[in-house]
Parts: sequence; structure tokens; C-alpha cells
Amino acid sequence: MLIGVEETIQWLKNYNDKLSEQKDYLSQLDRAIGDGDHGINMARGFQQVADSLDDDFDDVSTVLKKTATTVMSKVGGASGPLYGTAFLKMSMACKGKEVDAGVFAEMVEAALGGIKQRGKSEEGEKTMVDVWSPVLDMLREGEFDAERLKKTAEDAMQNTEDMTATKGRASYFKERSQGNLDPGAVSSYYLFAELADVIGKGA
Amino acid sequence: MLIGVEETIQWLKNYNDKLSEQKDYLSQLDRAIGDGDHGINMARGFQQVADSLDDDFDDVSTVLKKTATTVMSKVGGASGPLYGTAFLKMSMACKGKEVDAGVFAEMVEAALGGIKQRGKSEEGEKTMVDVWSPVLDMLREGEFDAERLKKTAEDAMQNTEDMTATKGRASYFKERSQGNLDPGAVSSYYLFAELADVIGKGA
Amino acid sequence: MKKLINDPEQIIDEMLDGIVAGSPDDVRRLEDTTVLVRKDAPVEGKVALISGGGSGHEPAHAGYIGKGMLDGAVSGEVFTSPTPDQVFEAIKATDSGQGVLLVIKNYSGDVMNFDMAAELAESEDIKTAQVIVRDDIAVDDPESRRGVAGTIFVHKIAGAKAEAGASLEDVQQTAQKVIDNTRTMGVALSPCIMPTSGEPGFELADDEIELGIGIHGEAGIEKRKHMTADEIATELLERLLPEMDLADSDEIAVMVNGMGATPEMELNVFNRKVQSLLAEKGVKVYDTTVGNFMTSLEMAGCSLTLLKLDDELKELLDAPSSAPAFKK
Amino acid sequence: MKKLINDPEQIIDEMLDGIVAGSPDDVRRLEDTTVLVRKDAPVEGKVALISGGGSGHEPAHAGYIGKGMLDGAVSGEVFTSPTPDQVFEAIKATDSGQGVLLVIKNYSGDVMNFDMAAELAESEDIKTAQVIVRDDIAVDDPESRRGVAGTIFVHKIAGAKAEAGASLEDVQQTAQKVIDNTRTMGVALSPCIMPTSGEPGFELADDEIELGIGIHGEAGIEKRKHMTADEIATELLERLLPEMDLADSDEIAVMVNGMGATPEMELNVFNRKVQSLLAEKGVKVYDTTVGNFMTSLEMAGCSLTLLKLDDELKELLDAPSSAPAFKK
Ligand SMILES: Nc1ncnc2c1ncn2[C@@H]1O[C@H](COP(=O)(O)OP(=O)(O)O)[C@@H](O)[C@H]1O
Ligand SMILES: Nc1ncnc2c1ncn2[C@@H]1O[C@H](COP(=O)(O)OP(=O)(O)O)[C@@H](O)[C@H]1O
Ligand SMILES: [Mg+2]
Ligand SMILES: [Mg+2]
Ligand SMILES: [Mg+2]
Ligand SMILES: [Mg+2]
Repeated sequence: MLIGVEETIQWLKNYNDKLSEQKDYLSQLDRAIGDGDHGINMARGFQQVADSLDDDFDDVSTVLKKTATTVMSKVGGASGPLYGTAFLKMSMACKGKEVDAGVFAEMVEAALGGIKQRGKSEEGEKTMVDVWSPVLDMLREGEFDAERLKKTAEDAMQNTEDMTATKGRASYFKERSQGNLDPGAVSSYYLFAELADVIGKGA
Repeated sequence: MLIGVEETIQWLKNYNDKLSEQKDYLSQLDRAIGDGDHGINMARGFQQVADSLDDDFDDVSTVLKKTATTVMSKVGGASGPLYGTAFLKMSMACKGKEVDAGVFAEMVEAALGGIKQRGKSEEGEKTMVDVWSPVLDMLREGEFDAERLKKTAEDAMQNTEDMTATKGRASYFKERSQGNLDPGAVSSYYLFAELADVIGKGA
Repeated sequence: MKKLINDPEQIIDEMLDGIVAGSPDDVRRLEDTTVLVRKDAPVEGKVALISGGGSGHEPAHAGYIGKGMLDGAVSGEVFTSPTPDQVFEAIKATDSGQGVLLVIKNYSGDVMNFDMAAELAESEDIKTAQVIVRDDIAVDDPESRRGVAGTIFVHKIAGAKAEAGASLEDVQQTAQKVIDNTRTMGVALSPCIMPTSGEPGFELADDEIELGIGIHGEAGIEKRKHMTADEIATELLERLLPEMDLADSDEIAVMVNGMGATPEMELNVFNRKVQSLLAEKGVKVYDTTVGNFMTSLEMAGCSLTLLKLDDELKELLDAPSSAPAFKK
Repeated sequence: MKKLINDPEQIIDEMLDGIVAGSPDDVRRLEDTTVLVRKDAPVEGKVALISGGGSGHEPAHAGYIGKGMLDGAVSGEVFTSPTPDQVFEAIKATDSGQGVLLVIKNYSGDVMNFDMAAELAESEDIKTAQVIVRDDIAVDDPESRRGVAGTIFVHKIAGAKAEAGASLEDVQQTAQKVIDNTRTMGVALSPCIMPTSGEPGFELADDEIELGIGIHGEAGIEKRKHMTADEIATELLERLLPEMDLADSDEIAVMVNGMGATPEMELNVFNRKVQSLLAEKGVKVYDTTVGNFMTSLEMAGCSLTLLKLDDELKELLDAPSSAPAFKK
């Protein structure tokens, strides 16, 4: 088993702490190539997620479903439906299952599919997709490795710096979007990094 | 004779030059205890006065009448009707007369009366009245003396600094109006100072 | 400070042309003047209403021209009363023989210039009457109180009275009733920028607001360290209510007026507290208006106006108006 | 920067309560939501119109609720699309069985959130249709164009169509016709201040303006050294007209929209040039509106919207509206 209910809750609570800590940084990234609210949106939504996780949960799927509905109704903006969809798809992909490395890869695959469909987006458009997609590629290669997950997400996040945005608000900045990290890519990197930390510690 | 048509025109043109030179200073005084437009108002109006004085005029009264109507229709604010009235009354007071020292005193008396009536104001309320009134007192004392006229107007203007305004926009500043010169008193001082210069030079 | 203007010297002229260009079927400009009048002026058989003053208070005053409100508006330079000849042109163009009511805000300049215009009208046998609006309670002496946002209620209600065919005396009397029952107080958060100088009209430190400031930046009651919207609403209401002389059965109209640069979002945040305080105190609100009605260029801040109503005033307040800035 | 607010976290909630407190007879708030609806919603036998988006654009969107315009408005946080559950509440509260048209501005967030709400509605057998406003020509690719002030024309005209009893399909079609014929471009002179951070939403040097900026401060076409109002009007018109595909006999509606902090005086100075250029070019103007309709908090600047009209659109544009921000 990779993660159970407790680790999932820990992961999401740690992610919330990270977001509240990096709120201003994320908003600042969004100010450069968007409208400056990404940090506020994510921090607001995941604070609610964290607050909603003190109940008893039967399985990981239920935790993620709860997270999905909270994110959808509390984050707003573009990232709300995208992260909401991602968590919903992850929840569906592990329904009735224990989450091992294989299931987790299926979960990320479902999430990425959901994000791309909801956002009508593809790789290379300087969005969170550009973190989720390399992460999926890595997970598909087999053995789960927390450190590699973190490193892959980080590199992917870094790679958005040189991309030109064609989706979301950053797309209005066209070439001007180059040289700036995509805020959604950064918040997605945090998500995987926090997961890696929780699993790494647990191992 | 104290002044003729030519000196009157010279006086008003010099006054216009002075106003345009001191425009910002007058507005700044008005910003402290009013709404900051006295310099603009006066400079705008007297530029028109200066421009209107290139015609032929029969006598001083006609020059002043022309000035009065231009001031009334071009200055605006509180100072427009007040200076307009002052010039109209001066014009009426010298109608059909040569302007000697006695007539000039009568003219200032009429003007002051007009200002006080139009403005419903009295001495000591920190307005232009506080320059016109001491000037009239001095003129009534007899022999005309350009230097004394200038000095009297200047002292009177200076004395408004410590007064508390009870009329016009400065009155809203109540005690805060103390320590600031009244802008209308300053523009009135300029008027008499320019007259003194024209007469002084002519003598 | 950047402004959307051309030559500051031409700003009034260009604004007036711009207003007419935007409403060519409703208003016209008297040639070579700063006067706008109803396209159909003079309106036969109707007492005319004229208002005006310095510019910079838009939509006041031209925005209130229309059926049921003003017949004409006279604009001076920015924050400077218009001259008597301009007011006189407005009077001549709007008088249908029933006489003209001049709505004057209580500033020395306005009072003198409109009064001189009335003298000119008298000399040509045009009947005029005057009312002087003095709703700003930031000034203690009632005689010296300035006319501010309450002026809009005078336009609306006296305008409806005139539209209903009342005589000059009756329109004047109704206007006076509005004035007697209207009180306003405002607050500034940041100054406006004078177009001619490019300088702020007055000074406010970064953490200061000014309570009771006038619509030209004239001094208010006091400068304060920054307060919340709720604190400001409370403070203004607590000063206004004692002045209103309200009986239990009285109903009031409320106007929350933005000074120019304050977002409507904030005006509504402010209005929320105003209304909840009024409800707490048992004051019945008949009508509320929130928006920019009497501004000071891009000053930030707002004013709060209360008007005590009776049956006549309610009916006239509700009467139709086609004025773009106060459609009913 | 000073603002007339309390807790920035509560600003939307308090604004919404303030709006309702100001118009208790016309709008109501759905409990525990950020949704305002017509007091009489759902209106029997009528297709409902819902609009919304991030807050900070007031009077958009709640100011357009009224007979002849919107049935409901959904507010997100400042500049942040509202969530699907909120939009869904609005749909449920306004649907009378005739279906609901969602007027969506073309931002990823709005499109996704409204679309998810439509899915929720479908799951409960409520018929919805969508139109996506994309009038901002500052963006080249027509598919990516943002929805800005032209949205107000969609509210007005589709709202009148719905009020007249048209079916959901017909209302949608008319709304789409407005969208196809509406083009806007804006300019910013100074940024707005985000209430949560107290920081400017974007940067502009003291002598710079930005042409084609979005209503959330998204990048425009280019930054320029300061230009006069006439130069800006000329530039905007020259970019808009080629997009309008006007025949000689066509008439247009013009909207000069202030971004929040620009005095109405300046909007009229700008409008003067717009109208004189249109006259020079022989473009017939049927209707002009000048004011603050789709703002960005206290951003300074304006936008210019042109709408090509036909007989149907003219009639619907002129139809009555009781919405406080667009009374007709
Ligand atoms: N169509 C899309 N597909 C995928 N990701 C997107 C899309 N649009 C936006 N995003 C992501 O969302 C992030 C912005 O989120 P946020 O700032 O919270 O919302 P908004 O853009 O509505 O202000 C971007 O950095 C990007 O990663
Ligand atoms: N009622 C009054 N009586 C006499 N002088 C007055 C009165 N009101 C104002 N003034 C004078 O006018 C000056 C202000 O003029 P100005 O700034 O041009 O007009 P406004 O006050 O309308 O802006 C004051 O400094 C004062 O001298
Ligand atoms: Mg954003
Ligand atoms: Mg002054
Ligand atoms: Mg003045
Ligand atoms: Mg956003």
C-alpha cells in the first residue's frame, strides 16, 4: 500500500500549510502573467479542505471525493474546476481499491485526463498540465520513488518558465509570459512534493 | 489729475502681468484655506481684460466699465462678482469726471461698499475687504502718495494672516485659516501696488 | 497623475460637447455658453428649474437635465462658480413665461453669481425665485452650511413638482421643504487631482481620512487615522440623526454618494452598515440610492444624505424622471 | 491605499448585503450563497437570464438585475470566477420551467465553472443554454477574446427578448447576434488596488498607459507613453471599425465605459472625440451610453464598445428596463 486514509489526510493538510505559506508567492507569480489571485484562491479553498477532514473516512476515495467537492465550491477561478476535477477523477479511480503504486498511476492518469478535458488543454501550453503529464510518465515507468516524484514535478514546474502560454489568463500575455513560472504548475508541484514527503516519511 | 485713460490701461495690463506671474502662488494660498483656484480665476479673467483694452476709450470710466463686465463674465467663483462689482462701482463713481485724488477716494469708497454689499461682509473677516478698507481710510486722509498706498495695502494684506475667516470658502477652515494669508487680500494688494507703480512712474 | 483629457484649458468646453454628443435628442448646448438645456426648452406652461456650479461634480449638474428634473444646467470652470451672464442665458432659454427656479448651493461664489443673474433677469422682466441648498452638517453654523449631495433630492422633487404644473411659488416652497429636511455628511479617503495644475486639491496623509470634507476639498470636521467602513458609517449616522428631528412614524430617503473614485463595491459595503444601523434604531427607510451623484473628480470617499419625507415628498420622489443620472 | 471596507475577507458578503439593503423591493439574496435574484424570481412563463463572474466590476453584474434584463447574478471573489454550486443555485432559483440562459464572459474560469453548473442543472432536468461573450479585440484570436463591457448589451438585449416571451432558443440566438456584432477595446491609465493584498493589480509607470488591457489587468496590446483623450479615442476607433463590417446604412450603439476612477468629465471629453470621428467617417450612431458599467475597482481608464444594430436589436435596446444600473 502506498497511502491510506491517514496519510491522505496528512498529505492534504500539509498541502494546505504549504499553500498558506506560499500564498503571496503564488499570487505574485499570477500577477506577472494573470490576475494575481492564484495564491488566494488555492489557500482559501484548501483551508476549507483541511477543515473538512477531521471526520471519519472509510477509504482514500471518500477523502478525495470530499476534497473534490470542497475545492469545486471554494476555490473558484480556473484552478477551482481544474483541481476539483482532478480530485474527483482520482477519487473515482481508486474507488473500492487500496492505493498502491499502480493504482496511484491510474489515479493521476484519470486526473490528467479530467484536467485536459475540462480545460481543453494539452501539454506545452504552460499550465498545470505540464506538471501532471511528466509526473504521469514517470509513474508509469514502474516502481514508486518518492524522491523521484518530487524531482520530476520540480523539473516539470521549472520547465514552464520558458513556455509561452496559450491557455488561461496567462495566454493574454503571449510572449511576455515567457520567463515566468506558471502559478498553477507551481501549486501542482507543491501537491506532489507534499505527497512525496508524506510517503517518504511513512516508508 | 491722478490717472487718465492711458495710465488706467497700463495699470490693468500690468496687473494682468502680475497675476499671471503670481498665478501659482495665489492658487497655493487658496489651496491652504479654500479650493485652490484663486490664481487661475484671476489670471484667466484679467488676461481677457488686458486683451479687451486695445480699443479706443473716451475716459477712465469707460475703461473701468469694460473691465467690470469682462471680470464679471470671465473670472467666476467668488472673486468674479466681487472684483466685477468693485470695478463697476469705481466706473460709476468717476463717470464724467477727471480722476484726481479726491475722486479716486470716492471710487474706492464706492467699490468697497459694493464688495461689502455683494459679499455680505465686513472688516475683520479675512477677505479682500481687509485690504480695500484700510486703503480707503488712508486715501481719505488727504494728499495722494503712491508709496504710502502701496505700503498700506501691503500691511493690510499681511494683517489678514492672523485673522480667522468667517466668509467665503476659507471660513470652513475656521481656526485652521489662521497663519495663512487670504488669497483675495493678496490679489487686492497687487492691484493697489500696480496702481502705485504706474502713478509713481508717471509722476 | 494621468488624466483622460486633452488641453486642461478646454476641458469644460469639450466635456459639454461630449455630453451633447452622447444625448443629442435630449439636451442641447446654448451656443457660445457653458449652458446645457433640455432639447425642448422652454417647456410650455412649466416652471423651469436651473442648477449649476463649478464643474468636476459630474454627473452634477447636466446629468440631471430631463423631463421631471432640471431644464438647464450651468457649468463653471472646475470647482469655480459660473458667471452671471451664463446663468442669465440659461434663464432666458428655459423660461416659458412661468418663471424660473434657481437651485443654488451655498457657496459665496454661487450665491453671488446666481443672484446677479437674477438681477439681470429682473431687468428683462423674467420672474425668478431662488433656493439655497445647505445640507452639509460638517459646518456648524446652519447659515454657512454648504450645499452637497442633498442637492440631487432638490432637483428630483422640485423638478417633479414643476413637471406637475405647479406655480413658481409652489415649486420654490417644495424645494425649500426638501432643503429643510435634508442633511448630508461626507468623508474623503484621498484627494482629487486638479486638471489645470495636475496637483492634488488638498493633502491627506497615507493613513489619514478627513471627516466632513467639502466637495471641493474644503476642510472638514477632523482628520482621523484610517477607519473601517462600518466605523465611518456609524460616525456619519450618529452626527446626522440628531439633526433630523425624526418622529416615530417618519420615513426617510437615503443617498449613499460616491465622491468619484470609490468602487461601487465599497459604497455597498458602506450602505450595508448604514441600513443595519437605521434598522436597529427603528428608522424607516422608504427609498435608498447608491452611486456617484455629486462627485469631486476622482476623490475617494463618500457622503451620506438623509431626507425626511412626507406624503408629498414621497410622491414627487417616485415620479418619473428621464434625466440620465437619475432615471425613475 | 485606503479603502472604504471592513475585513477584506468579508467584502463580497458585505457588498451583497449592501446591495439588497439598498433595493429590498427589487432583489433578494439566496441564503448562504453569493447569488442575487429578482425579488419575484422565478418569473412565470419567462426564460431566465443569469450572468456573473468575479466581483470588482460593479455595477456588473447585480446592477443589471431587473425587469427586462437579468434574473440573477452570481458573484465570485474579486476577479475570481464563482463556483459551479453558486451558479447552480442561481439557475434553480430563477428557472420557471422555460429554461435559463447563462451569459458567460470568455475566461477559462467562468467558462468551466458555468459549464459545470449547466451539467448539474442537466442532472436535475433544468434546461440551460449558454452564450460566451468575447468582445475584446485586444486579443487577436477571436476564440480567445475576453468578454468585457459589451456584456452589458447582451444583458440588455437578450433580457428584453426574454421579457417579451421568447423561447430559450430564441433568446440564445438573439444574445449570440449581439455578441457577433459587438466589439470593445479599452485603455488603462492607472491600476486598481486588490482589496486582499492592498497591492496594485498590475504595474504602470507614471507616464505610461496600457492599450487593450483586460478588466482584470491582463496584458493589453502595448504600453504607450501618455496620450491625450483624442489620441486614445482615435486609436481605439481605428482598431474597432475594421472589425465591425459596417454597411453604409448600418447604425450602431456606442458605449463609453469608465473603468472605475475616471471622472465622468473625462469620459465625456473622450466621447466628444469618438462621436466626432464617427460623424466624420459617416457612421450613424443610434444610441450612446456614457458611464461606469463594467469597472475594474478603481482602475482609471475607459473602454469603447460598438454594437452594430438591426431593427430587432434597436427595438430590444430601447425596451424598458428596471435594472438600477441600466434603466430604460
Ligand atoms: N484551460 C486551462 N487548462 C489547464 N490549466 C489551466 C487552464 N486555465 C488556467 N489554468 C491553470 O490555472 C492557473 C490559474 O489559476 P487561478 O489564478 O486560480 O485562476 P484564474 O486564472 O481564473 O484567475 C494557471 O496558472 C494554469 O496553470
Ligand atoms: N463673502 C465674501 N466677501 C468678501 N470677499 C470674499 C467673500 N467670499 C470670498 N471672498 C474673497 O474671495 C477670495 C476667493 O476667491 P476665489 O478663490 O477666486 O473664489 P472661490 O472662493 O469661489 O473659489 C477670498 O480669498 C476672499 O478674499
Ligand atoms: Mg488568477
Ligand atoms: Mg477659490
Ligand atoms: Mg472656486
Ligand atoms: Mg482570477
